[in-house]
Amino acid sequence: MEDALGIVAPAGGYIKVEGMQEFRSINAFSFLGRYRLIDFPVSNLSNSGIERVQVYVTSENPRSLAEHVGNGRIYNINSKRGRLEMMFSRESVLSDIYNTDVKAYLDNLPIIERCPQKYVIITPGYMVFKQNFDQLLKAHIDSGADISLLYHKTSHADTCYRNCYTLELNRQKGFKSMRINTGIEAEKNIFMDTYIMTRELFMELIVKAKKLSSISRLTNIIDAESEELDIRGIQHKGFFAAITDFKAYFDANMHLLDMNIANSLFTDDWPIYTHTTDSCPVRYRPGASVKKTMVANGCVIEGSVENSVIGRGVEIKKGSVVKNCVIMGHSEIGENVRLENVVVDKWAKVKDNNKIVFSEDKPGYIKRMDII
Amino acid sequence: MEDALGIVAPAGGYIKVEGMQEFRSINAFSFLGRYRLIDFPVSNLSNSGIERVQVYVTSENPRSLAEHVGNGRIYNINSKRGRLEMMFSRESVLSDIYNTDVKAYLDNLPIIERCPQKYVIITPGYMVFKQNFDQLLKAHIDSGADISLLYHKTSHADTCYRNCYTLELNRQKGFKSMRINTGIEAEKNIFMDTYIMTRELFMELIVKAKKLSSISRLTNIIDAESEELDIRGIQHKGFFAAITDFKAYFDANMHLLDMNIANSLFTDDWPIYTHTTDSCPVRYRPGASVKKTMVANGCVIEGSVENSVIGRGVEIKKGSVVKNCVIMGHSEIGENVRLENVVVDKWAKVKDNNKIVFSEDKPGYIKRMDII
Amino acid sequence: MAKNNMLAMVLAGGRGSRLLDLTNKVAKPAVAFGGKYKIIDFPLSNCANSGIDIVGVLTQYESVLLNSYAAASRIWGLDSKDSGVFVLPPREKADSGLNVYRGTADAISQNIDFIDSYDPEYLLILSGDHIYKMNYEEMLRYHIENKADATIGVIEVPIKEASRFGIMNTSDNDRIVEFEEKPAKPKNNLASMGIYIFNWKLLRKLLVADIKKKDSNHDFGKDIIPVMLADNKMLYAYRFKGYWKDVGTIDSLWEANMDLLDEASELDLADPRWKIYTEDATELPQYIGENAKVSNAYITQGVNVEGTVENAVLFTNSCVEEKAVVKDTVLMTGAIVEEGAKVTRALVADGVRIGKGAVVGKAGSDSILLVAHDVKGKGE
Amino acid sequence: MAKNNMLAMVLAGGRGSRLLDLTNKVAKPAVAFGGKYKIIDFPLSNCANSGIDIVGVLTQYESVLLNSYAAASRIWGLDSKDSGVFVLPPREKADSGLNVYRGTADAISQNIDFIDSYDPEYLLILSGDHIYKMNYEEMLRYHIENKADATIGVIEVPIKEASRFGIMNTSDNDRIVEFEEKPAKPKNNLASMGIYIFNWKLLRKLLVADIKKKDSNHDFGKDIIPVMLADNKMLYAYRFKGYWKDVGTIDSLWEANMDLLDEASELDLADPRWKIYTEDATELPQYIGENAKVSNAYITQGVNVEGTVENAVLFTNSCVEEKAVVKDTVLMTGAIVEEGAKVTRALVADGVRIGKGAVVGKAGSDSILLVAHDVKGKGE
Repeated sequence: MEDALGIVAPAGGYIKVEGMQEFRSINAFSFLGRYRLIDFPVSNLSNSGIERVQVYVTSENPRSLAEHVGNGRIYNINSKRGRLEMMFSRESVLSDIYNTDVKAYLDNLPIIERCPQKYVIITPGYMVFKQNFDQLLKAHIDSGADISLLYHKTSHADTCYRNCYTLELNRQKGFKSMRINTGIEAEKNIFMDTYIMTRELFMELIVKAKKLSSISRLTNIIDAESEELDIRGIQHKGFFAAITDFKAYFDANMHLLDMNIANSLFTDDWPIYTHTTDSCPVRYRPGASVKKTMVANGCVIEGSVENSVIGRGVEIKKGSVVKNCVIMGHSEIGENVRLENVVVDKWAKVKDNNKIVFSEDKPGYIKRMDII
Repeated sequence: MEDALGIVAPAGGYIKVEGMQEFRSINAFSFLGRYRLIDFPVSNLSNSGIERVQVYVTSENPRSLAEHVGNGRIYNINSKRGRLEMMFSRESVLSDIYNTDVKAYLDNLPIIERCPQKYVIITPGYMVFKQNFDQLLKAHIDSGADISLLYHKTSHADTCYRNCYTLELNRQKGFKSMRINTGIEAEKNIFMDTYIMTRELFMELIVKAKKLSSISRLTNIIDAESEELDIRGIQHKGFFAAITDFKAYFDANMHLLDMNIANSLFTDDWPIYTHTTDSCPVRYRPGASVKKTMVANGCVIEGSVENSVIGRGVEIKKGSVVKNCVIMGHSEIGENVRLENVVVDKWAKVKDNNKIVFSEDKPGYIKRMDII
Repeated sequence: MAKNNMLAMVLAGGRGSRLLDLTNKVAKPAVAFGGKYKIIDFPLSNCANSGIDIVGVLTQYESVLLNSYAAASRIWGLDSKDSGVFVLPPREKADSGLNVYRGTADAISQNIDFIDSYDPEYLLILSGDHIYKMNYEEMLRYHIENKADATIGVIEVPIKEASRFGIMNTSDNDRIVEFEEKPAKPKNNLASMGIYIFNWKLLRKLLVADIKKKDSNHDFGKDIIPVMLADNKMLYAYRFKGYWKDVGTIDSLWEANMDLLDEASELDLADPRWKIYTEDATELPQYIGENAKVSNAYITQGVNVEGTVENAVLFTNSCVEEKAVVKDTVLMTGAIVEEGAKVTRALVADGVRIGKGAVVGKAGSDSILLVAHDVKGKGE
Repeated sequence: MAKNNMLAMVLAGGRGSRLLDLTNKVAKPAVAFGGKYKIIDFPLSNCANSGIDIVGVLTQYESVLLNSYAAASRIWGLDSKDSGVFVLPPREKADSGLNVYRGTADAISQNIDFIDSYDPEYLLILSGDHIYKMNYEEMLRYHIENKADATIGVIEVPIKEASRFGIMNTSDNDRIVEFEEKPAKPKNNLASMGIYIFNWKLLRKLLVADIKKKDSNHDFGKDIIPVMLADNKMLYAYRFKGYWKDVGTIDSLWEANMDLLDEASELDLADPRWKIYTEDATELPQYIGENAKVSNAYITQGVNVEGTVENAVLFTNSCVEEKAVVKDTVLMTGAIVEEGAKVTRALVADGVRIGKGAVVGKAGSDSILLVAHDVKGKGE
């Protein structure tokens, strides 16, 4: 592996997942029953042989994230030769627009400066995809570019990838421009918020960005410097989800209930690591009926479940029907409940005989620890 | 071991260690060359068989503390049956007086509530002593008291233990009152900020404290409730230092250069655990002269050192004289330097031929990463 | 060790030959159980939960998988500073060649140096192949309160079955007066669980004496305990209440798995206060497919069900394809039941493939069918 | 394994009998070195720093301390998910009894099942008793670039000493054409370091064939390499530059320790980019007392010096009392030199006490004195 520092970027202030985000930062979101979003970028880095990783924390309460990632042992990061660090920054109290990624990096500049690695690989904590960064870095070095940007070509930019940036490239994959996705055109290159460059150039750019404006982000300075630098796009293939709003979160879970899609993201040679909670297997009681559903360990199921994602330690009692739902860990669904197109956050409790039905287009949300 | 939750309390806003505290919270202070202050309370708890520990974090940048304590493995805390958690709280931006221990506990009340333990043992992160909490808890239970407070009897309250509370007790060791040490009398019981009570009562008290006043601390509510409750003192014997100001920090290091005192604090049956950095042994070059000094691994010494504490990876070059100093990790003392009664913080660099001499009463301080 | 001064030694050398093909490549303690566990997870998790820091695991037979597994102390949180699970196979010494362990006591005797290096006050001896949840710290408290020289874990068995066990005959207060191995006419119903707490200093003396005895079996039950009783030492029986099972045969292993479907069973693996820890599989959550029928089952992570599952326990990465039917059966790790196959009253071993349309086992059979080799599908 | 697809096996079965009393209770790889290290820390730290996740340690002789030590994977950071140090002593199998390893190749052959369970592309074979710092990932890169079947680590030795080593005769580009064990008339100066990278699939075939050969020594140097050369396989020599020492004797062990006082030595244990990891002692920092004189010394944590130390290496918890003089000497772990005693040109073994006023060793002696037993003080 070439010598690179892995940086898991903080989510920008413009990304808002209504509801869920009140309780934790996006990268700590539970995903597909047993994962958290952070597991994807860190597993990608570790599998690529990158073992010095900085995770930038923006949430006011990083307790659960800190406990989840620990010192990186769960990601097979060697704690002696490698290092996984949580990077904190003083949040601006004036306004959220000042809390940019550039500010977070600047707050920790002396540490970035002290790292011995030649390159940085910056990848977000709020996107789900599989990527071998070792290959990507080699491609970057071979190309001779100053900066390489990873993008995903889509024909759904009109309905998906809100709040993402789109990338305009020339025929040589050279950078032309970067704009927030307008949703007008369907065919677009979605920027995956993933950058490769030298650590030297990275430090230079964040200092420049700050000078440009107090609220400029890394994307802004890339755009501003595009004339001076050789910036190129590299295309990503395979599953890609950007959790930039609530609907995107819901959809990403639902899409992966197609096992053909799931099996392309989770392959034997590319483990996606996560924290174990030592839950016991799932108990299906007589009378249970389950179809097209992923169930994490520790659940007790007596009702009917269809086309859903069930987190760890969830209880679904008899007579209940759960359809097109994401039920997060340790929630309890009482008897004869009907849930459709709902995301139930952790430790919530839905009482007997309750009926909560939303449409697929606008799924509902039940708050963490709520009792309804 | 009886069933208890260990709480390492945050330092009160009234405790100020000039200089050093700008760079980290008190409990992350380097101590005696290779320890951090947090090592003492957590080792005490772990050795007592208490393996569910909450460390309250008040600093804005808990990165180094988080990395140091990790998940408690270094303290021999079993990560499956036990748990060491960093507890964060939203700091009040209005004024530091609102950032009380009570506020920190209230911010995390749902988690404290969910803990299954019957008792809490609250002990500070800014005092150095050895204590078997298992014995203490048994004594507490046997006594039938509602709350037990640990205190240290001293005849130096006039010169030491500034900012500490003193405890007035009746003949039965019953609580009479608690006041900030005035420094007028020499003979006093110094409260060691260590409490034992049921978790139930603890939660009750912090809720009451908040009602009493927005700025009241746990000590205030104890004082206010002393008529209603059976509160007793338990005397601690052995080495005790309270790092409540800069001089106290300096003195505590110096006192432990007497090996009789050090050997009473560090005993084979009561390991004080800390994080290893895998430094190599110390290299004493020809010409070095060292006396009455503790030296952590990784140093290279060519000069003269006397009555000092030398942290990890420090370099002291030839011709230099270091006397009555605390040199923290990775600092570099150039050639022909003279240092007396100085605390040199981490990664600092004292250039050749410099002379920095302070008096024993008012030791000097050289900032972290400073070059002078 | 600062915590309770007790070191545990787990006897995990058993081959378990009555488990037939299941123990061809792994020792009995490494046999899988309950979807995601291995049998040795039980004593090791019990140790971790009981505040024991140092555990020696005495292995012998075909131990490469067991050795690697048990040495991964992190699984049970026993990887913190001053903790550890140490695998102790027989070894060559300065004064002796490479010898197998001659008996339970000999296994400890050959590791006196290991135990001494921790200088424990108490030694806990456990068996590596029983399924149960037990707090050894409470047993130690009982041992200390009785000022006992040794304490032996016992379980009450029906008196008519007592002649299958080692029986402790006790006086008042459960002090042990006699030990009888499989007595023809049992006088008591307290069966030894093979769990002992000894004061190490005393046991050490007895072991050193026992090594030299030519006629000794070097066994705790047959040699050490009788010597202690003859010597009028204070031995107490510690009564254990709860689920305890020695899964020595295919039938009993199948039964123990099926017990997990019994709501009344005392073995509660879901209890958050006493978890059983095991190696975490890096796998997706279990997936129950579009046409699947799952009822009364115990299924773990990484499993894929497209067919029908009824009254069954499915281990990690096992798979039931479309139109296949799995009933009254245990599918061990990675076992695959292909399209349209039918498995009844069977225990399907690790990685075994039941081919398309094959029919295996039958309802109402006397004993459980062990399927240890691939079964060809129809027309294969 | 995702990282470089190479698994390492460390041969750590050596008794090291030329180290005399030092290896009475521990195998050579567990012998202490350089104040705080054990010899085996070097290959294991090299593995960790080279991005190798899975390391098998083949032990045999008196391995309880070595087994427990090496199994504590956390020391080298090899305790993360999917990583581990696995101790592999000889074991009893379904089809064979308990046998010692008959040679270096046999030790690997007996653990083919272990290696197969990780399915590596490359196998790295190391010796557990050499002191050196080496990046095996660079060696692997060299192996891959050469499209080699095997790559052997070599070090240039003075040609007149070459007859003490296994010598690789090479053609251009360092391709190996011949291997000579201790040749009387060496043709080359490239000595084998006992470090091999093999393509596992090929090696596996060769080992399976070798097991059956009756006249084989089951040794890499004597059997496997010659077979590969005869078969015209692509074998390359990988030249290592830097410090490398086989500490086979008391004199060479003492020397290697003293090398740490040599500013010109290439063995830099302080380099933060390639640390050697070892068990952390829960001890105070070293304390140099009021009347101590310490000059030209290498001293670690937990040491207490009240007397005079000159040109010496002091291991963890060793102690030099008042008026004692320690010169040109290595004090191993916990060695104590009492008041007024004098130790010169010696290597004092673990825990040995030199009594008050005793005089041990002398300046200018031909060889280094090993002090393996307590020395009585004057008048004791």
